[in-house]
Amino acid sequence: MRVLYFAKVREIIGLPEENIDLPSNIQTVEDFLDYLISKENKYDLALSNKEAIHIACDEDHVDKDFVLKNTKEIAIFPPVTGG
Amino acid sequence: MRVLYFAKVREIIGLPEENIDLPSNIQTVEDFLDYLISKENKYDLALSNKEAIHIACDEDHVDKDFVLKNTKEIAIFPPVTGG
Amino acid sequence: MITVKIQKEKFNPQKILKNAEKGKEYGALVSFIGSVRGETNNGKVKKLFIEHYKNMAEKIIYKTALNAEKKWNLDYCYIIHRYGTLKAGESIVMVITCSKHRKEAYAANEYIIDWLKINAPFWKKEIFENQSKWVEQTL
Amino acid sequence: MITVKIQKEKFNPQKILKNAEKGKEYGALVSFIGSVRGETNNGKVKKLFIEHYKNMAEKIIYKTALNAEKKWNLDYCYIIHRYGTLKAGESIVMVITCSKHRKEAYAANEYIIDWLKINAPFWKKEIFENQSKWVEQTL
Repeated sequence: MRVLYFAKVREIIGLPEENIDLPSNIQTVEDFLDYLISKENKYDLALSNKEAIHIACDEDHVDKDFVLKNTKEIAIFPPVTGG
Repeated sequence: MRVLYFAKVREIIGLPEENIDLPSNIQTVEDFLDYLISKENKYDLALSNKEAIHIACDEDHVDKDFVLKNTKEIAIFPPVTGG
Repeated sequence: MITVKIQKEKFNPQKILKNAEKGKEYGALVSFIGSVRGETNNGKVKKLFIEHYKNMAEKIIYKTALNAEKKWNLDYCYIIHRYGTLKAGESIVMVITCSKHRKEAYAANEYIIDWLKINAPFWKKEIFENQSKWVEQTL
Repeated sequence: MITVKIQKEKFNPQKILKNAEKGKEYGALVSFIGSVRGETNNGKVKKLFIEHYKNMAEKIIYKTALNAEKKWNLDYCYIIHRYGTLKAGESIVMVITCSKHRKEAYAANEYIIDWLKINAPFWKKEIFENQSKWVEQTL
């Protein structure tokens, strides 16, 4: 799965995107975030405040209970501040 | 007193302005309108539907019970349609 | 800063916008342009004639701008309104409001137009091919 | 007619306004321009950096315009948003909405900006003399 990071999340994790193979026990966005957080300190730093993390799957905003079954691209970012 | 007419009122009365000496028994705008209406047919035609007639005295919108005591200029017109 | 103009001549919305933007650091700029529609309920409009009560119109529009400036803390307010004979597509009125935040600029802009439509002494007459008709107030 | 542009380059609000007015007979045109403020709560802004998620931003803005067009019966809708590094005073976003009557043009314009601020994937970072700071969402 292609994983994109933006803004502060990108800065803390230190890269704009990476490919991550989804472990078989991961179903939802929430599972995936927990997986990342447990993987390495930088993910913990960037993502542990889940209230402040928004998710888009294949370019649509989704909730944390969204099931990642056919997702090709997941984007992880802070609340948007455009306009 | 200088009397100004605008739009449809001006067209029916047939002139943009005139000077009219205020008879001493006239106090309010309402009195003045009634005086004009009784004066000549063209005023009756232009002003008898009082709901559709608005008044400004010395460039301020006023109600029909406004007292004309120091008024120098009275304007009589239909509801405005600018903007 | 408030500017009010009432004129017979055409105005150039691009130039007016450019001037509003000069040295701007206000964050939000809202502009409204009202134009002569080519078609109304009464048919195809050839021309629009706008009559006005000059001194009172200036006074009312300026007062409206002043109220809006105070209420919404505007940094800039520009109002221009034409009178005379206009063709379809020509601009009748333009209102620009600028402020730090967008909510204020929108609210002030709409307030000015709403207020102007109810109070400013202008009257429109639509001129069709074979007739003409004073526009009725719709609020 | 809907146009959506997301670009790094500066845009010219006067030109965009002029194009919107071409052949116009819509009655009401509302435009909004959001610019980089020179001063915020955190001090004097030197530059503003805007990051974005390209494909998703285009998709969301277009969908927002489409919703607005349908809901308020717009005749014309133009949205442009910049990304990259901007200086104080430069325009970030411009939205033009046109319709027969003013209420629709105002409502649609404000809806688009409100929706864009909540949903379009752009992130602003203010760059000051000695520090920089990601802007926090304020709704």
